[in-house]
Amino acid sequence: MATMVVSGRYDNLVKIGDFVRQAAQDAGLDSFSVYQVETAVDEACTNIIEYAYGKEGAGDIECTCQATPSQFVVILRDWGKPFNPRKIHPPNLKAPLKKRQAHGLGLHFIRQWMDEVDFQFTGETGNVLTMVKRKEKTG
Amino acid sequence: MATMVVSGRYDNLVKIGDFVRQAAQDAGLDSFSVYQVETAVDEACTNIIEYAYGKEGAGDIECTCQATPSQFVVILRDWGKPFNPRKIHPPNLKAPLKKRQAHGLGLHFIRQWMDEVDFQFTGETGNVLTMVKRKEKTG
Amino acid sequence: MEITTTSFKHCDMLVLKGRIDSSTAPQFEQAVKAITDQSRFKIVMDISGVDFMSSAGLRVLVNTQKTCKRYNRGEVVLAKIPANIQSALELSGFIPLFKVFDDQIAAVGNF
Amino acid sequence: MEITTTSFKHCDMLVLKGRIDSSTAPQFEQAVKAITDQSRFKIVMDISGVDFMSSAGLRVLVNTQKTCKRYNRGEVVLAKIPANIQSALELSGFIPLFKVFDDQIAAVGNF
Ligand SMILES: Nc1ncnc2c1ncn2[C@@H]1O[C@H](COP(=O)(O)OP(=O)(O)O)[C@@H](O)[C@H]1O
Ligand SMILES: Nc1ncnc2c1ncn2[C@@H]1O[C@H](COP(=O)(O)OP(=O)(O)O)[C@@H](O)[C@H]1O
Repeated sequence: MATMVVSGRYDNLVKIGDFVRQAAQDAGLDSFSVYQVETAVDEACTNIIEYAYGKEGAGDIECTCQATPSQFVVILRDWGKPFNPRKIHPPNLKAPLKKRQAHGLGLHFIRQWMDEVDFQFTGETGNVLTMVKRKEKTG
Repeated sequence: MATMVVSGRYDNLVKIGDFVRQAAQDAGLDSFSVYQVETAVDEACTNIIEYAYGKEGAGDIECTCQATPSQFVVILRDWGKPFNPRKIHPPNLKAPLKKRQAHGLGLHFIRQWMDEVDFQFTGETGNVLTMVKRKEKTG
Repeated sequence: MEITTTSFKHCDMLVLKGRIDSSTAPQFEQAVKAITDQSRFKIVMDISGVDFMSSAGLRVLVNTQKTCKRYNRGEVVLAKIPANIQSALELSGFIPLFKVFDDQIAAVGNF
Repeated sequence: MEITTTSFKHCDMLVLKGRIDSSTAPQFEQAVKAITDQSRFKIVMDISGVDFMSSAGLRVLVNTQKTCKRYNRGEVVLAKIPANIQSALELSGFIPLFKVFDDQIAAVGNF
């Protein structure tokens, strides 16, 4: 288990990315799974800065990585505003260019590329996003 | 000293080229001098086929390479028509594109890129072109 | 990230390298704007050197495509897409929105 | 010699490799003719892979330039000239007759 805490700023995304990529590689994920996890974490952290905190430098992000023989788990915690992810609908991926939304892809990546995604919003311990990537069965 | 005899055909130019290049390299010429010699020989052989013999396959070309410590000598011999090289004037290299002659570069290359050029036309022994490339003084 | 811009007679090319995330996407957007501000809307993006692109980068891609295709005045085409980013483009449904070329020259020569 | 032809929107490119002498120059001439016969007169010649070019090859170059520049309909440009051939072009007085580019893409992008 490894934990990193950074201030919620966009220029810290690369640090969290390096940290998570390294942990995912060490856990033995294949390189595309590593890329998927790094992407999901980047998207989630961006949202924390943009929406939970509403701006850069307004609070910390805690990132914890845990590996078991069968899966890789990332837990992100922030102390910003909670939100209801159930209210966020998937983007329309078939719309013609003119009507294509440039927004709304972040949660889509998180949901599609991680095997389990769980948001918990409890006042005291902050908002906790737990994301699980299962390891490929080799053999 | 090395000699090669080939039938005067354009597809033999590559053989003569390889032969002369190898000999010039063995003689210790620098690589640009080797290129200059190969070009002069190619131009001269092309002219032998085109003008001295008037067509392909009408006669042989004999090529002899000789190296001394100070120079590299190529002797080309053919048994076609003689000609008077003094009558051939250098091409106009300043003409605008429209008036630029596409012909007449061959002898120009021979004269400019070799240090000595001598044509001998004697009925019995055929036409003999002797071309000398002096070696660079190293030191 | 690093961005190199080259201007050709009929198009401009961006060669992008490194990481495009929320921190660096504004730089990407700036480089695009420097081109479209000159009323040039035919753009090749060589993304072969991009090792990470989040939705912030994808957003710039699709917004630029909207700007360029408006009034039929141009288009963004992509050259040399790395496998991971190909997957991200697929998941975003962006593949149908961009012509893709195997190399820079085919992309530039298409304009 | 080997010749590869690629057609782009605004120009055609010949990538030439090997030896261009009196024996192979006709092949070079044919490849050019295949392009100009389609009324296409903007041609990039990448000669980086040419290790020998005699006056027979230079003749094709200058004749093609004449054909292409006629009526201002086009032009031959050269890409990636090897040093030896640069010297031959200089000795022939051909340097002022051709635009030269460092790489294929700059040459293609110029049309
Ligand atoms: N951590 C968060 N806190 C508050 N709202 C969020 C959070 N994450 C996502 N959202 C909401 O979900 C929407 C979709 O997010 P996302 O898919 O990342 O796309 P985008 O950020 O481009 O809008 C956001 O517009 C925002 O309203
Ligand atoms: N070996 C030769 N025998 C007869 N005439 C020759 C010979 N070499 C050159 N010439 C004459 O010299 C002219 C110039 O030759 P050259 O400079 O090689 O250019 P090109 O062959 O393109 O005309 C030729 O047109 C030809 O009339």
